[in-house]
Amino acid sequence: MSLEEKLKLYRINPSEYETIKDILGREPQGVEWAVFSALWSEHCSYKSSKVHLKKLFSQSERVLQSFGENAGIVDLGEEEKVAFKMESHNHPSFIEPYQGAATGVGGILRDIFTMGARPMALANYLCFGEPQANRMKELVDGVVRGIGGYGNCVGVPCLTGQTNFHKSYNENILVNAMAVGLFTKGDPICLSQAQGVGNYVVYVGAKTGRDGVHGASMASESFDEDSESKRPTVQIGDPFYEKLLIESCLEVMKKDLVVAIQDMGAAGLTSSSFEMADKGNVGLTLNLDQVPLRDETMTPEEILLSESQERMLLICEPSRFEELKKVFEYWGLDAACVGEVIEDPIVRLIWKGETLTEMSPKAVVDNAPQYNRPFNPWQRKDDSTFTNSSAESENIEDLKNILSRVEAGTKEWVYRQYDQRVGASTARDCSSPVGVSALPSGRGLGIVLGCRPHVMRQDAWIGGMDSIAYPAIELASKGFEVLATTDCLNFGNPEKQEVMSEFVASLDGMNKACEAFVTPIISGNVSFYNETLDKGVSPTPSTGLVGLRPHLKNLPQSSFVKEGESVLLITLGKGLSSGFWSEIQDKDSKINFQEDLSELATRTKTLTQATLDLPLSSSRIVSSFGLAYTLSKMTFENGLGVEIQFQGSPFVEPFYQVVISTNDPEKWKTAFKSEELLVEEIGKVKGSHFKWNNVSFEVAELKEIYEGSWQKSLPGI
Amino acid sequence: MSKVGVLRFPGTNCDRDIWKSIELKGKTPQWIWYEDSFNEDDYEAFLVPGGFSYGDYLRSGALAALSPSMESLRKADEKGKPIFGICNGFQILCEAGLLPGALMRNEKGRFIDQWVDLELSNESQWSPYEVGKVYRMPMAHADGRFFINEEGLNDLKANKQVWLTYKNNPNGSVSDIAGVMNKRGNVVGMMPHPDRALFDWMGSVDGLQFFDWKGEN
Amino acid sequence: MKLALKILPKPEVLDTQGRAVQTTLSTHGFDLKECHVGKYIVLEVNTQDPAEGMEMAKAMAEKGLVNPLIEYYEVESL
Amino acid sequence: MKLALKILPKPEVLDTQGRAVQTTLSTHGFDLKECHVGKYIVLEVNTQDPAEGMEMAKAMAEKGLVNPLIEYYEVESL
Ligand SMILES: Nc1ncnc2c1ncn2[C@@H]1O[C@H](COP(=O)(O)OP(=O)(O)O)[C@@H](O)[C@H]1O
Ligand SMILES: [Mg+2]
Repeated sequence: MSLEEKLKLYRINPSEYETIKDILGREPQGVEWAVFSALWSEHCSYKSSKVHLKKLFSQSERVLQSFGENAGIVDLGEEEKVAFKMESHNHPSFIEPYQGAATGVGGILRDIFTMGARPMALANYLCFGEPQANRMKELVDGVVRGIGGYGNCVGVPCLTGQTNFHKSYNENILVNAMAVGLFTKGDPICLSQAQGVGNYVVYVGAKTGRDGVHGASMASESFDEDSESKRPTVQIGDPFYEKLLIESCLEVMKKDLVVAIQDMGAAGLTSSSFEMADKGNVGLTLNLDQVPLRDETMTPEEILLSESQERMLLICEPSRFEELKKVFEYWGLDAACVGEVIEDPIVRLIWKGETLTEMSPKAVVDNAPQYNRPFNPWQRKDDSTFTNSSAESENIEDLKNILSRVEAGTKEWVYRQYDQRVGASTARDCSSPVGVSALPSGRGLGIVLGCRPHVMRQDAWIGGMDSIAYPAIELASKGFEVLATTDCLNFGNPEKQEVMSEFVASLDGMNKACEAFVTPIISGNVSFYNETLDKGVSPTPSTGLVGLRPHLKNLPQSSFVKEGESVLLITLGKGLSSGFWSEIQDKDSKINFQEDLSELATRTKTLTQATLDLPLSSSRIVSSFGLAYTLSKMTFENGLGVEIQFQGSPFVEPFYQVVISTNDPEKWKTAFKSEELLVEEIGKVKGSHFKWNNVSFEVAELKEIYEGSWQKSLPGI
Repeated sequence: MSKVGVLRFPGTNCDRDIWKSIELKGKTPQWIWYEDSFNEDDYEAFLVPGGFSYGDYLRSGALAALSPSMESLRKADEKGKPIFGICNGFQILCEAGLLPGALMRNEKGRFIDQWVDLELSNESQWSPYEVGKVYRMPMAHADGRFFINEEGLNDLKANKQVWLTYKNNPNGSVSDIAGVMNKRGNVVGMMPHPDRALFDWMGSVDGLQFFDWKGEN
Repeated sequence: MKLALKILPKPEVLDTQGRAVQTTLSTHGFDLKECHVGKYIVLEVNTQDPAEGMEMAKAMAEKGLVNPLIEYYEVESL
Repeated sequence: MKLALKILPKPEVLDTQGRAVQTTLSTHGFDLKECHVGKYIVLEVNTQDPAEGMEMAKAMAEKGLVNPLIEYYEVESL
């Protein structure tokens, strides 16, 4: 193979090749190519994003573990902690939707229980193309079945999600999965630093096959016409095996039998072994011939790069090995000793007694390339003349057209296929804007996902800010104090200046909002190269926010519950977007957000406290498609109508307002000085009609449209 | 006080939920691992929890039904001990022949998580006992379509072995059957989850009534 | 030697998978009079004797690979 | 005429069902060198011509009954 071909196969560019030669003092040989290819891939090295990620707000009093480990950890007090993280599986899901999405769920769960936390909740953020686009029905069906197939089987409930549709995802769907795990009293936190010279390196879980060889470097490239021929063997997830792995790993951790542990994710054994050695400042020997194989003809290189699922690498003291092995045997899994911790800080790869190479993990990991790719300073698109009164008049009759669209209609088809209650701790399922799990202490843990791609398309900075502020306010509207955030930054090709500019701008928007709302980003994932044939996806920095509520009493509903109650509109900020409906109609995009974020955050805190203290039946943030759409959704569940008097556009989208219903509006109105919160009474829960000023619709009719939108757009699935 | 045996198989995932349900009723649960035979007299009653034993591979419940613990459970049945299978536990009891019929893929071919109303059709040895009363709780399964051939169905009805029926059949089960019992009424099984309807914050407390049995100490 | 079990839903059982496949195929212009979806299980046993292999396959089917309430089967030697 | 598709996971792809079935059978004294679980789909098509029937079955397999990324198949005429 010529050098050029080699560089192409291993996706190493010429300047990186020069660095490799400097590190080694010679040409790379044999498996060294594979090691560099894997560890220096965008996916493993974050080479295009690291300089920017370093700036993220990532600490608070509650944060026990931030970036750098498999997942971040937050202290909830009362001897409870949660670990959580979000990850993308976009390319594999586009190739094979069922397995791609399923293994995405499997991977994120391993990140959580590797730390010693028992997985307690899942969430998923999905972006599909237009329903009529090529393969789209198959993709929607496969992805949702895959997520359900895996999550249901391992027994972790799905508590929330978001499903978007837009043409920019026609050739590149996004599948992001988030997992949350719980530590209760006495559960140890386990890390991935290899330690203790002479300790065993132990391989547990499924046998290694050729699955996904070269997968990590593939995820670091755009799709092109010959992607087809580059396809690695599809990784198959086995949730049954994962369940056994969860139980056995948690047991050995609790019995204190492991010194360090790391799942084998992208770039499999290579990245887990090098990272464990690097973090622990020690070396490892790895006898590749002792790795349990599914196919005995595999080469050392394939073993190093395999992305077979449901495997873990751990470090164990020799004297505890038999006990550890017994635990795995009880659960029907094998544990094989494949190496040893050594003092020399090198990873020695051995094949049938022969040393293939010795490499310093520090040299490989710390010298991974870092690019400060060119970007432009962001020009905000704010139009200060754009206010609710200047907004183009909208026709309330359009409400029916909006409700009939797949973007606005019910997503029940999706979440009905997910077990939302296994674990017997679900207080609010996917039908609620905030998923809520009951903690053993009796408190509530709230989970909500953020990022509205249509706002991102309007302005990347505001969109990034909104990815944090919007879910934070959703949590507040249910009485949750926001704790921390995870993210999954899905963008196109970072080598394009406009993509990088959007990346930097949205990260800055997110970061500012995180600081203001005090919700540090404690874990996350970057997925670049979401583009096909030169066309990139909408910039999509999805987020997952977690909040805490002191108790589950009077947790507000999200629909009207009682005839005669008052409907109040609470304004937290004055910003405004022309909105999703305007975009769908191809109208000019208008946006205006000139808020002081710290004031917005203060008002949000006031709201959180009010939802706990004041009489409250239901609450909802004014969402995409605006106030009238939001209010109409509150009528469906119980078939209770509403009469609204409101002078303003029905479908523009405020940054931010919240609607509540209460039996005691006076308490709300008198509780705040207007600079704290602006509270207006806009109507009453009444009858069986949705009445907007003088225009009236039957709730039953609107509901039918809302519930029929999925089948209308995606018939037959 | 005597113990309630909770059977666990590789892939069982509602085991801890059942444990909590039993404790909530002031009883003492104890694990029974699939590889272990046991003495049926050590336990007062048995629960087979839901989940995905063996990943639902081959047929839901089929591989678990072959476990050594199930041989002991058969002996417990011969002695008339109360045995209750929920969801995958119901599937396992059917596959093992401790309950009549089979549970097949839902009519629409998909997993369904939703709330259901169940009517108690006949009294078994397992509570509740009030025939005609309706209970609300969640269900979550892909293979919950109860099937039995015509002759078998006639027998079930004649012997009053239909335990629970759906008010709105969600999955195509014959005669809306959500739960059945054996002839003696000591073995019962149901697809929906009483273990997920125990507290107000769960949305219903009706499930609490499903963890008692006749002749309890 | 290798054998296979062909397992199909009994005629009196509603074969929902078969029905779904038939419907999908018909939207693609394939007209089927009938369609059934079952299982195909390949077993490689430790014998070369066809009769013994057949016995083993049957024993496994009866041990639980097949549920006679809803399925019937046939053994094929490969 | 009737035909059948025998669909199996590709050899290089992990067969999760086969693995679980094999393990369980082995604890019951059935020692298998290999075990794979696939699908068996019976199709009754509107033709009596074997060659045409075969073509139709293949077309259906390729239209979506078989996922070529993870499965392979064979047509059998019944
Ligand atoms: N992929 C998904 N997984 C789980 N739940 C989802 C998913 N997509 C949407 N949902 C749920 O569907 C409900 C409706 O979603 P959406 O239309 O975005 O409105 P909302 O403003 O209420 O979040 C939400 O409660 C959301 O959690
Ligand atoms: Mg939402």
